[in-house]
Amino acid sequence: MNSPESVLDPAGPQSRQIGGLTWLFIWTCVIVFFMVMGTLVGALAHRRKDQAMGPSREPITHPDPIRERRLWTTVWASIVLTVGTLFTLLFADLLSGRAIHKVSQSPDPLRIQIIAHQWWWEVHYIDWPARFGERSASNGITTANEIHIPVDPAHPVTVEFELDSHDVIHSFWVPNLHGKRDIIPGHPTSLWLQADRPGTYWGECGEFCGYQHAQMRLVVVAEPAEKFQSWLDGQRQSAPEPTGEMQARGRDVFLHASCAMCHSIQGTDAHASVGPDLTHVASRKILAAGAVPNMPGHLAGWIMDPQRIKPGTRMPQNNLSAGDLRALLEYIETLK
Amino acid sequence: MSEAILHTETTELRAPAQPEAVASPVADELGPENERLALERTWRRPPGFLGWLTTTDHKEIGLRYIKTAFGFFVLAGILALHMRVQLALPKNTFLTNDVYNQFFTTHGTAMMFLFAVPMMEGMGIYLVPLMVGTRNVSFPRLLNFSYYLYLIGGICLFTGLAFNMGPDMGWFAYTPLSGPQYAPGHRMDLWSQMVTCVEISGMAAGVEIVTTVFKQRAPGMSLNRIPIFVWTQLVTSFMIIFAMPAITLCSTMLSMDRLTHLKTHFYNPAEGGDALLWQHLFWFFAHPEVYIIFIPATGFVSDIIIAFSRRRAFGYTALVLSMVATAFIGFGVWVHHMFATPLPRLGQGMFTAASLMIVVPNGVQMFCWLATLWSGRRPRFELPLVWVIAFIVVFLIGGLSGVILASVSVNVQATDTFFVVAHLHYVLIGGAVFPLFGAFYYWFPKWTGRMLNTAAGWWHFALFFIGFNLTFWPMHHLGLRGMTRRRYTYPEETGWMTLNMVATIGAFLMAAGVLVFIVNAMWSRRRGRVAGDNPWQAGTLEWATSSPPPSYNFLYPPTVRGREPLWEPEKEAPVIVGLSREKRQVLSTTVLDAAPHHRYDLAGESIWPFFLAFGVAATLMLGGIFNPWYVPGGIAVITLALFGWFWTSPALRERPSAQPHVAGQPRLWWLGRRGKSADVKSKDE
Amino acid sequence: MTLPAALSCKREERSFRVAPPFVEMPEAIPYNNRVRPGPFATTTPSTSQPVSVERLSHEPFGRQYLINAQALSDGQTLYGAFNCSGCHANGGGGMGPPLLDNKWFYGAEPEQVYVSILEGRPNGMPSYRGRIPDYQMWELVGYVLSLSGQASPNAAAGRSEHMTTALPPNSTPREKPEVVPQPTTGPATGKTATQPTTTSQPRQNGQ
Amino acid sequence: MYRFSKFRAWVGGALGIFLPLLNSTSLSAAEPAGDDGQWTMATKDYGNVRFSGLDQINTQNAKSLKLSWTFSTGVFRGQEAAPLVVGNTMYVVTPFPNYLYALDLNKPGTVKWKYDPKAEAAAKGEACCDWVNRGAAYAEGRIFYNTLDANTVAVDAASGKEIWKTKIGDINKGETITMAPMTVKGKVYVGISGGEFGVRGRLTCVSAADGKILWRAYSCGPDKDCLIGPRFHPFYDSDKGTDLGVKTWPPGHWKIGGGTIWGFLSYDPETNLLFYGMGNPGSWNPDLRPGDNKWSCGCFARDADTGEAVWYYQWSPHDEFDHDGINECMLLELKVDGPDKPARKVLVHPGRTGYMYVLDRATGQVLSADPFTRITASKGVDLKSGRSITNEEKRPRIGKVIRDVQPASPGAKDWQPSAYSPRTGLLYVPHQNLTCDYEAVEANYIAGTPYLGVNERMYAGPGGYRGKFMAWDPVARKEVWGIKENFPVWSGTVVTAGDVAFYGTMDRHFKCVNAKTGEVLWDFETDSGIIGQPVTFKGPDGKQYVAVLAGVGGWAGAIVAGQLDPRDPSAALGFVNAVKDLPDHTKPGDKLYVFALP
Amino acid sequence: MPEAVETIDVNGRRVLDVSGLPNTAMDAYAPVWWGNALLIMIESMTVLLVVASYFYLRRNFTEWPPPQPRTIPPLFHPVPDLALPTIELVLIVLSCLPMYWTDMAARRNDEAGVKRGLWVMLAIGVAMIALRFFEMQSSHLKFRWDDNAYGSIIWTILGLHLTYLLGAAAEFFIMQMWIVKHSFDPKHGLDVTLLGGYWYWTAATWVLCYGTVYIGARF
Repeated sequence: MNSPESVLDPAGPQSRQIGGLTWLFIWTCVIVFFMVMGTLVGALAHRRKDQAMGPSREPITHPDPIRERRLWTTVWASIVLTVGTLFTLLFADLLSGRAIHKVSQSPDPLRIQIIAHQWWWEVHYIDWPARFGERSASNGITTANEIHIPVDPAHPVTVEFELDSHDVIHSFWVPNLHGKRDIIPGHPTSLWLQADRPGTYWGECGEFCGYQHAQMRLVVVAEPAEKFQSWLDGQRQSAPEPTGEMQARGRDVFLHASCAMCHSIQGTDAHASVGPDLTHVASRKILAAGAVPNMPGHLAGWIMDPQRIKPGTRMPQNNLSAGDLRALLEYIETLK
Repeated sequence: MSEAILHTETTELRAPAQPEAVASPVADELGPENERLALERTWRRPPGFLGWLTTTDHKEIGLRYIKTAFGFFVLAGILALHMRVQLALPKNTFLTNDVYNQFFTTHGTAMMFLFAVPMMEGMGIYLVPLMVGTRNVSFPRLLNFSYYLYLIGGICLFTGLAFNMGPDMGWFAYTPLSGPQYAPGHRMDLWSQMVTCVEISGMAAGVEIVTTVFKQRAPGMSLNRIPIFVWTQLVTSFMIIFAMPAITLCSTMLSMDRLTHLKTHFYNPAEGGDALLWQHLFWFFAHPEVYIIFIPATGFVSDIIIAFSRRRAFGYTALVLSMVATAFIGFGVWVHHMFATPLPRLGQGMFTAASLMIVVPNGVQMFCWLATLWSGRRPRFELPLVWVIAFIVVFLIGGLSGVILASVSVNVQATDTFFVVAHLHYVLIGGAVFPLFGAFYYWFPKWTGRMLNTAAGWWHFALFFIGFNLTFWPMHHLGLRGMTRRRYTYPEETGWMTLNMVATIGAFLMAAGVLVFIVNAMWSRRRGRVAGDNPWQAGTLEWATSSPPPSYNFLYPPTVRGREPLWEPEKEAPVIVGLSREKRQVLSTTVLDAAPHHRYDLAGESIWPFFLAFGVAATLMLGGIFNPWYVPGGIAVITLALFGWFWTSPALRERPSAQPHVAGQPRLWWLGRRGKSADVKSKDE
Repeated sequence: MTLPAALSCKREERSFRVAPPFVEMPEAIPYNNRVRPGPFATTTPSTSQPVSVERLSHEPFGRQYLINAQALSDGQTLYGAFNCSGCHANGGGGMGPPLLDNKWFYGAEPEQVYVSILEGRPNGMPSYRGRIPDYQMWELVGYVLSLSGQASPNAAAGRSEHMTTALPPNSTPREKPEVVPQPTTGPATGKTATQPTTTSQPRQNGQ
Repeated sequence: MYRFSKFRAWVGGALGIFLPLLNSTSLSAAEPAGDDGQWTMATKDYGNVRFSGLDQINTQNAKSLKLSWTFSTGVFRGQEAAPLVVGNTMYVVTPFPNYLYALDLNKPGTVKWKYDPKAEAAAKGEACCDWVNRGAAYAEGRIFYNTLDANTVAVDAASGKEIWKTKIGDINKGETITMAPMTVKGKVYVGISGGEFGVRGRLTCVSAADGKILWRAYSCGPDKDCLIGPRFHPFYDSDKGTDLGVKTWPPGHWKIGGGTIWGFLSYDPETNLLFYGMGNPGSWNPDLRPGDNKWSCGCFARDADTGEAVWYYQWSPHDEFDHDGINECMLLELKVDGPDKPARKVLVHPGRTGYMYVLDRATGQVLSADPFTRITASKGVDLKSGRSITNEEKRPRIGKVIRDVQPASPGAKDWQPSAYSPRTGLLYVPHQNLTCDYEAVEANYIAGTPYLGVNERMYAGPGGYRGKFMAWDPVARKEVWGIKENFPVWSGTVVTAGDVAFYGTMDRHFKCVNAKTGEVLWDFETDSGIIGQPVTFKGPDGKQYVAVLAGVGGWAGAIVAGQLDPRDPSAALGFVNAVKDLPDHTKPGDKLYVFALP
Repeated sequence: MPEAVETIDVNGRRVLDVSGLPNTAMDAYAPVWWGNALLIMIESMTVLLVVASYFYLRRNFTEWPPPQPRTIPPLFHPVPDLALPTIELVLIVLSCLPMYWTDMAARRNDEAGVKRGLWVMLAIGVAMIALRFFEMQSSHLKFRWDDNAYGSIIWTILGLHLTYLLGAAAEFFIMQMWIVKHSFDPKHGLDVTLLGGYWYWTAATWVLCYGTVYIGARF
């Protein structure tokens, strides 16, 4: 019953705040629950000593006023207790909201633009602290469904996600790191988070968005700054030139079949942007927004019959000859 | 329209006014038996299919509401079972994503719009006139109309599903996903028109109940003596009146956005529309909707607790005021459904506070129930009470998870996950279905004259209670572990399988429980133990008449001297005489004190309401789905029906009835009777 | 009320997967048009295309798309994604001819439109052979025809979540298609004058 | 007076080119020193001034202008070309299929020969805004012009024989050519069109002798490709740095970055510099290309021999509304510093952005930038940083219609060239008053298909008129007079020493106006709307003639030329909405009109 | 004043004899009044929500109303024409007077007065509908409903109010028919007073809608 994506397994200051708050709420609720249950059992089972409360079935139309007053005192006390508890909870919520807001402010964040599509995540790194390289438009990277963020206890890096959607409402959610943020067309928004321990955190689309809402996942890889740096540098490279004949043929297949109508690979003539950028597709952990792991066999299945894996996805079925498919796979494997 | 009838009536109406002859105590020589026969003739609905179609009897229509709503409950439940099977295993292929989407949308829609609200309305329609001691609701034809509109709406939804036209964008149909571009075909059109139909019907029922409660209470039943269930219905009806315009408006806007030739831009962000407008309007309706469902259920709870603890309610005023407070605050918390959307933080804080505040009146209610139980006589564990106790347990969990969700920070983690699914089922099943089953066991004898089988009832309870908790408790965990709602599949590595499997097993237990109940009800209505008038020795007026009640409800409508009239030590409250036996006449009282004010003639059977319901539904369905040019034609039909309705509604002053009843039933009575008796063969013959 | 519902089966069907058979595209056919969108092609891989014969089995091949809401909606998406809208705008035309009207240079039968997309046309329409899977081409055909009201108005796409442009396909009056020759260089009046003419008698209609 | 003839074609390029050029430079400074009466390049002169020294037609007699003869080209598409007059021959380039006619002026209108470059028909689908051609250039007895399918041809002026044909671009990638080439010293400079297709803009220098490509200067990409070297000294800091053509784009995007060159080039023989503007960056939708998108939408000064960049100024960094920077750069000497100070060598550019830029020709410093039309798209030009100030309220966003953006995509003024009269000291600027609703949408790059990502609908700005012919005083920096026209004034203009200016309208009027007062002296109704460039020349009979091609089309007239459907306001990239009623006013045309005094 | 009498009947039961009570009631004493009032509440809620939507959508525009690019020449700040709606406003406000007289006549059981009043009101209702027909043209409103969200919401507001007018006119008509065909009776007297309430409400709603659509657009 171990689950990798849990709200109660926080990995960043924001989610830790929320996690703590959640526990506070849960325990308060547990206590309240048992108090009420105790009262309920008492109400049903306690012995009625009073004369007027005897075993008769006669209805009580004029209850004993003294008893009533005593009961009222209890009820009032409970109400006061309830209100007090609620105020405490409200206060705790406001405090944690403020705390989250505070840790979310950073003058020099790693800014990542996320464009949610039916049904995948387009990821652009648009700005970053200076130490991760020159800050220019051309130094940014474009990837899909996989976000790498640095973990640096010495100089924590706050990540600002700029969220937008160009089709329907999606919701960006990485349970281990922060709560959801709905991405509503016409209402671009942003979300700040931070990871303070390395790990691989799964994310989901939180708002129902159509046929493949279920398979619109993303993965956030939090890694030490050096690793992140090398990942970033790697992603900044163009795709390598094919080395063998097979790979060259694979690239030809990519460029000349329908692939290049939707996908781009930096360094080649494919610049389409309907589908994910595939320049470094082989370095990613998942395919098709988490529908299948990124392994050659799955990749082949995905290319040939995506509608079986993810019915309704925009990726069309293809039918490549065995040789072409093999060549294509071999080429794609080089796109680290 | 029958010329003959109109003609004769015209001449008669022009006759000089005479003092009206009514049954007076002096004229009542034959006593109750004569009264009974006369009332029977006046109030019984005409026989045959037309009689069935045109009935205005609140009991008949109320029961129809209940049965229909229960039918939709079962259908929607079957859809839920399919969904649970699909989710039992990761990467399951039992349902395709398309079918799954249609199923969960139809499930949610049917449960919210076709089951929960109409069920509560049905209970109110059946019980409120009885509880306030009158013979029928104020506008009986409106009742007929609202039922058929509801029925047609519901049938359309499920017919659509059967024909691959089930809505598939979730029961809150967020735009732009439900808009013209992303929801091709007519699936969402059908949904929004269905919603409009059902909500119009709901508003009609709301008007009905408010007027009945305000104007037709038994003399002496001042506002502070109204049974709590009637209060809940009153408050609910007001909520309906204020909340439902929002959904009819926003679903109409959605239809207009989608509809050929109209294609407006309310939700098109490019042309200045706003997807958030939908959310605001929808939740402005849909949050109060939860209370529309829940508050009547608290009425069941209160009345059952009162009956079983055998004492008058502890904190009657507190109960009523907290209910009213809930209703008010319920209109101010809709934004907590939208905490994850980009809204200003300050606003979110205020809505958090409001959402937490709503705990207070609910807490007060809970304390009052507990205090009533505590200070009443030791209760016998009959099934109604057992369900209510289960309600307290389950609803408390739902309420507390609601407290968790009221916090913005926690909400953004938990919203749109299975945690919310768990919460809303705990609140809605716990808060409404548990009391409802209690109410079924409690009032079944009133409806049928027979008790439900207790052994089967216990099985039902055990299966349902255990099944319910097995199904929905794990969902809290699933939600916190990242399982978002509305997903038709999930990968294995998420580790969600075990809990899902448990939930699926629970769902089948619940289904088995419901099955037991259905069998029990079928069996008991004919073969159950005969109940007698008041099997629970309860104190409210519905138990003052026979079980099941006669068509005229009370031979002599009661007056009231206290809050639990049947428990009042002074049993000798006077009964009412002097209402016309020949017309469907009821006593109208004043709003606050329920002092007798005047006699009020109710309308009789007519085909026009059905015709109108059909016209409205056809206009909405054809004009709102296929082509707006159907609308003018539909309006013509609607106008015609309204004219017919108006033309045949009763005049206040009618010709004195010289003879006790009209000889010979006019051939075209169904075009509209003025509430006069038809010549129906009485039972004795 | 059940009547429209009964009619809905085909319209509302959502079938995403194209059933086999796959057909080998005969590469021997010479291109009608040397403009082929996408990266420059030196060789053509031997792709074969999933063909949509059995996608829906109610109507004859090719016409099934005109009555299926999902196919028409997909067609709308593809029309934008493959830049059809760049030349034909939202039906009003631009670099390419308008698609809203009743004039068709190469025929308005679904098969003819299909060939236009597949092979291109000599006056600038590129050939999408091998670039777009066959069934998606048919979806495009359906959408393109729906622009002039040729598709079932109940299945055709409604307004998109964009700027108001032309009437959406579900509101477009059904045009009667008419095949007209393309006015390559001739005047709009129909007179085809390709020979240069000179007048030395000045016609004075100004001052 | 230097006069070309086929017998003297052997005279070297340098000499042959220089003389008209000397004319223009001297003209711009002082009294017109007469005119040879020829029209050897579309721009008339290297300075893009379009001033003719002929003065037979003047404000007094203009009203009696009569149609002299006409010629029908047989190509009913947008006629944007300027006819060339060399000696006794007039050369007319038609829209696709880009026929070149040589007409004998001795026997008015007779065809000497016709040359058909056999341009590829498929190019028609790759041309954004009709199949236009903006004219040819003459040098050394050869006519140079570009065909739509991205070839440059050299045709023997006498015989009509093709001398060479060089492929400049690939229509498979959406590369076409509509511009008129310019020849300087034995070199032919050719740009490329296709900013709507995400091509990589460049200026190609072709040897006039044999058609060999000498160098290419790209408008985006690494400095090496853009021929940016040690000589490059832009005035403003934002243009300094290495490889800005790469760094101001998202990775790899410069390969499809646009910055095409399809307007008129200017040349300053004193400094041997070429000046030209670059078009819009690839994909109209600005969201897809964060950054300044160098070197698109700007102006380069390059060495005419080597192509080395000398300075650069960007009219609209990170262009948001397809405000191409290709409008002509007029090389003038103006007393911008004050009446007492010496005249300064400036470059005047009536920008699509709606500002009249006056730049120092040597450094690229912006001396002034004044709005000459209503502007909501930006809030002015910051002279300190040289950047235009964005109006955040009108910033395009995906999925949101931004309303009332003026100037619309065709800009306050599009390609239609202005003229300058040194006699009046005024600029004559045909332009339009269009605003638009603009919605960015997702765009997909597929080579050979449009790369736009915008829904647009244009409409007339406040006032309701869509076009204007305006006289602008570049020294006083204000409008002197203006004539409002119902439709955009999409034709070029010419001003003469007779103090008259000519322009045509899309609703078929060819007008002659008093250059000083703006009074309309003469108005002739043609067969079709006019979007061409009027020229004036001295015929073999010594009379002054005025010629213009009438045939509506181009972007503005696409609704007529392409028979587009006015029900779709976004047709023709949104222009159709602005000129929905154009089909009621004109039909396509193919005619050359030549006028003269009786 | 008749009232219910508590007495003992012949069978010796305590009874409340209500036979002396009238069987007519006016205003809030009548159940129908409540039905009418509640329906008006529902509709008021609808109108308020539509108006709220109007202002909500307004936030999405920098100019309101936005420029109208469809016409030639295009319109900038194309506020809807004031003339017709103002006539409507004056007419509907003034018409409350004859409605009031009719209302009073009904209370007096003055059949002739009611008839006269209903004819006038029917004429006014039809006139309002006719005016609305001319008003609901793109040439007056400057926008079609499918131009943008502004067009959609103003058409919806006007259309919604039109349905109220249609309903009122239909009621005037049927009421008049009844009174002509049969005779006046207290039930229909009550109906006429309720119709009066409805009409006042319709007028008030128009003031709100007018203020929103016509005046609101000018600020």
